[in-house]
Amino acid sequence: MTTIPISWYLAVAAVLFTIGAVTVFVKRNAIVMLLGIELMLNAANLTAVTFSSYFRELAGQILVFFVMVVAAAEAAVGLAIIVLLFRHRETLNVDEAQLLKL
Amino acid sequence: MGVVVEAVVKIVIVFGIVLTCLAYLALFERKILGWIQLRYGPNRVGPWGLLQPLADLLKFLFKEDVRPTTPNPILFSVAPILSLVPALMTYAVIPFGDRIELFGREITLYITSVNVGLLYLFALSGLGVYGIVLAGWASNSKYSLLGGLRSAAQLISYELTLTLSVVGVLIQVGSLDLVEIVRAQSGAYFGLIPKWHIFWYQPLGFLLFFIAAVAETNRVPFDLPEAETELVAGYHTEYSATKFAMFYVAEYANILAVSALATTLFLGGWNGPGVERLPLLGVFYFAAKTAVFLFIYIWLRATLPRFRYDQLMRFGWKVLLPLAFANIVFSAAVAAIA
Amino acid sequence: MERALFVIFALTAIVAALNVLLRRHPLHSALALLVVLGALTGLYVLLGAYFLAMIQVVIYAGAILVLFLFVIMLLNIRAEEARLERRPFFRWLAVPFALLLGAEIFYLVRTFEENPVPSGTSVGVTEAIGRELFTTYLLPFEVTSILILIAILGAVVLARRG
Amino acid sequence: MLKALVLSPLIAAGIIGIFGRRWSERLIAVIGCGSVGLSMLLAFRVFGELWSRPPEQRVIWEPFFSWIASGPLRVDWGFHLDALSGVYVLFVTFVGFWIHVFAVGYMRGDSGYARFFAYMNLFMFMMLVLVLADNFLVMFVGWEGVGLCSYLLIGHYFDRAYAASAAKKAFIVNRIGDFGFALGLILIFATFGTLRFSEVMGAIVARFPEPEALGEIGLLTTIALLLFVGATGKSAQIPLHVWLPDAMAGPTPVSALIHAATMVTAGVYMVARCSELYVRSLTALFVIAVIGGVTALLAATIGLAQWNIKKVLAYSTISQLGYMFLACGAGAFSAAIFHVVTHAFFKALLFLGAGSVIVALHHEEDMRRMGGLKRVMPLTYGTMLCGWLAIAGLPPFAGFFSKDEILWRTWTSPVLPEPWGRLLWAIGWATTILTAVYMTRLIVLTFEGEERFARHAEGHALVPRESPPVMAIPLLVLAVLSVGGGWMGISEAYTGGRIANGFEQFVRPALARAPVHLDPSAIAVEEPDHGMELGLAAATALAVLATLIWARRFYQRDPLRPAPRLLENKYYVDEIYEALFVRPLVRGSTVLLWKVFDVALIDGAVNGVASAVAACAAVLRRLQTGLVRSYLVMILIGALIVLGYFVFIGSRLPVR
Repeated sequence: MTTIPISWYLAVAAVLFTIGAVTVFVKRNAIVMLLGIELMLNAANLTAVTFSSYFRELAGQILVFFVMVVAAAEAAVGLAIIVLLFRHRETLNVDEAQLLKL
Repeated sequence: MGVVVEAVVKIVIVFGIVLTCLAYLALFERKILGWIQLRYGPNRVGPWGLLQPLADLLKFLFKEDVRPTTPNPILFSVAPILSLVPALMTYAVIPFGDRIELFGREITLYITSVNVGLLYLFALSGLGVYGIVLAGWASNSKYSLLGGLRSAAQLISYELTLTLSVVGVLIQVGSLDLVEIVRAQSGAYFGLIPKWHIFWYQPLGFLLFFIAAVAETNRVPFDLPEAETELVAGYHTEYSATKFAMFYVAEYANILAVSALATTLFLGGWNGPGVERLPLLGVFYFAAKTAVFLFIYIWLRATLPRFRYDQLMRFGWKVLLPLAFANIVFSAAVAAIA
Repeated sequence: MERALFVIFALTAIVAALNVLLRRHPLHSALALLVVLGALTGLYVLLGAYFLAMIQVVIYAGAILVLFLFVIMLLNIRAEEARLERRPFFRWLAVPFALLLGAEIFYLVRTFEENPVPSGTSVGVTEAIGRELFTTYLLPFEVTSILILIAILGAVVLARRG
Repeated sequence: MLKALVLSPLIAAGIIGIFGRRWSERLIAVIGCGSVGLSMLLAFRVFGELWSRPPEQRVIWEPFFSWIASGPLRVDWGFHLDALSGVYVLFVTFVGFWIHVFAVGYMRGDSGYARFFAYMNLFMFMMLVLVLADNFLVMFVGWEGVGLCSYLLIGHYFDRAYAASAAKKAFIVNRIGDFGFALGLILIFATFGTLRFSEVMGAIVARFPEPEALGEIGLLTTIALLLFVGATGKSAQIPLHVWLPDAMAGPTPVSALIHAATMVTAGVYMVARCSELYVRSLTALFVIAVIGGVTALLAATIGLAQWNIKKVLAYSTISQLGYMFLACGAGAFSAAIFHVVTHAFFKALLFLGAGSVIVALHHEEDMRRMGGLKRVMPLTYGTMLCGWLAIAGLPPFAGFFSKDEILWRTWTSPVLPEPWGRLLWAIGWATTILTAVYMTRLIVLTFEGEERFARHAEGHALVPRESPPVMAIPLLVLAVLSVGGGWMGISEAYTGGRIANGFEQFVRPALARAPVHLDPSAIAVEEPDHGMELGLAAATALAVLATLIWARRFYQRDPLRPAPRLLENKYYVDEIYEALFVRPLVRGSTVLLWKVFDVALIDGAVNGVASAVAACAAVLRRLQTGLVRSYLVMILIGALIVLGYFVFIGSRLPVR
């Protein structure tokens, strides 16, 4: 059985994070932007778990646990806002939700 | 290599038995419904209708597969699979019996024993939603969509109770491993009352688990997602032939799995008199206890009317969930005192 | 064997992640994210974090993503228009991004190549995590529970006002 | 057992406070009285246990839980029962129980019935904490707690302005005293590093063998005087006595329980508890004795001129408390405690009797509209007579023995400088006579002469009638004790030294004795002059008897005889305080704090910051495009900066 270098995991995480970031930046649909954020969080989780296993230290996994909880909270509130936005503006395009600007 | 062979053999055996059981569970249900309603039930194919499942199978396989016009034909096909697979994966961790000696080697009567077994089951039950939701969405039909949405809301709501009702058992046993949980229930107090969790501190947990399980499997009186009076047949309105059969099998697989789980968690699993000497007897006990649950399922279906949707939600969030929390507090108190 | 599994999971994750980005229908993006989550679960198992792997499925797949699907279906959102972006600004931004990613991976591979993850470790035992959570990290844990409560209230209030 | 004793009223208070609003009065009464009754039974039991032990072992200590552990400060909750607290617990629960029973009848039909009993039970809890505390801080909790309950109960009729302001007054005046008490606490901790009574007193005994002389303001004197400031506040001594008469705005059982029998004696208790401290500061003792004596006299004179029946009793309470402090100042702590006990009996009786009258007259408290009640309320009248004779100090009623003890100890005090002992004795003696006069006035105005209340006021008939048994039985019980309660502490002079003073014998181990070694020749004090004591007592008794007879005639002739304006207006103390403290404070707050400090400084700063922010925002708002993704870019730039810092400047990843 061969083992897997830590850098592989980290590279995967980096790629996932980048894709998530690009999703957030490029997409205009609020829901998909939230999905991109989830992707970024997951990439960060992967690095945390990797280092946790690597250093045989639980703190990383605990961090992931908290990240998941925060993500759940974020999704709940974010989606509620999105539903509200949709009801008022009939669109999810974030570029059109700019009533608060000057 | 022997380990792999053993595992493969066990998987094949288990799934063979389970699938057969599922087929006959359908017959069992129709028969009992018939008897309860003073009818005969299926009795034409084979003696007492025993070959009826086979006939049904053939019918499902050879019927025309009607497809609605949908923008997502792939999702439409994937949905039943997504529904069936998690249901069948459940059986990987359910302990049907203890270990036995066979061909000079020790063989465990379960496919695997994982130290996060219970979490695995909850993960699977969480995945089961997808099949239904996607089926509802991909059908491109109002009834299906509403059925799917209802189902998603219902499953999420009752999954909480389902999970929390088990925490009491976890506190008592101190392990997520299903085999450990069963082992903890062996023996009896005063040589009379078995150490099953339903008798020892968890009767409320058991009740909550069972109610939530009925809701999780979309059965009467919680079968809102497929309420025929409102939604034709809910999320599988547009399905026919093999794909419909998959949903059909998935439903029965879930019922069987949940019954087996209830047996494992609360009724002592394979435990019973004489199991220490003859471990194979445990499988029989396990099957018998599970059958009781199956009967109750069908009995409920024949007896109870359906909830209204708001009643369903109120019941889940305002009655079951607080009770589940109370049960956890109670269990923790018991654990702290004992 | 392990490497093969890793490659499968990693490729699945990346391809699915690309799907999240490139699909035009939010529902497809969400489903692609589901696949990413599944693949990540596999990676977690490979890393020995069984508890997190299961929690990942229960929380992310079983709750968060279902919520997304729910909203997408509830609002009955259609696919967005084909054009991705009008502003050249973002296209220009892509270059440093790509460079950054490349540099990062290069740096990682050079620094950690000889440092394999110890195989077969299981630091992620449920019991150990539970103990840590309720001793060392008790305060953050409780604070998180308050956070969740606030989120629930916020969601309820927001959803009700409409 | 002590825990159960203390916690029983607290639990009842919690239950009644939470659920009581929906319950029937009967249930609330049963729980409220039952919990106090349980405390009383437990108090009898622990007291019996204490009694059965040899005198030097009469201490029961029960640790409860660890409260504060912060650096050198370690405070635990523990309950300490010795002879002193034993006596207190006994009479507090006993009198408290009977007042609770009385309140069942008195409060009938009151809209705040549950609230009232919850607070009363809370008060019992706080009082027991105060008395049973084994350290200063827990005592302080009880000390503040009774103050709080007092506030809540005085303000029971919070919809009436005078009750609300009376409650506030009580609270604020008490705070002034408590401030001194808290300072004393801090000084004790700074000096001795502990707050446990036993340790502090032990340290005092070990480190300060010699008392600080008169006029010397040393460490002990400072502590003692600071603590005494707290005592003046709680026990309503001059100059902090002003709250007690106003506190009569509360229901009468409250007045009986808090402002006569228990809470106000907390100051005496504290001084007695710290007797080791006080006997080592002759200055403090002198101050206490003078303040006690002056308070006793002045309050008695004011009592002569009041028309409100409860206010007369309130000033009488202040006056009697003055006696107790006089005794403390004379170094006769056991005499002070003895008077606390007898006073609790007869003052509770008088208040409850007054309450009975007030109920009968539909909450009329002005004695000018009473009179002639002895015909309709014979039982109340009879019991009130017992209280009257007891407080006036006629033998063999309870007040005689305790008051006489105090006077005699003052006369022979080894700690007061010459001729202050005699002088204070004279003040006390004069107060005794005045007490007899104003109490006679009260009895005559209330019960005798013709009826001055309107039988058909405002359209409805007013027919006063005797109170129901639930109110009458407490009166009877307390009347019996007012008659016979003094016999437990009969001075040995009456038996020619053959039978020792039982009460003093019991309490003495818990108290410090006046520092006899001060003056080696003062051994003579141990050789008491029985003849002299008996002579003085007889003279006092005869004088009191003569006064009673004269005063009765005097007031029967003209009950509504006006009193000097100066007395009726309580020496204008309230007005002086108003002019000296309240008005300058209000003006200072208005001019300096509000107009200068608040409006100009704080508001100015806040508004300035706000306008500065607005100015900055006017520039910065150009960044607010309203586009979510432009914000994202900013986040990204920020993240890159942070990352860059760690990559190029900050520490690198540790690699194993």
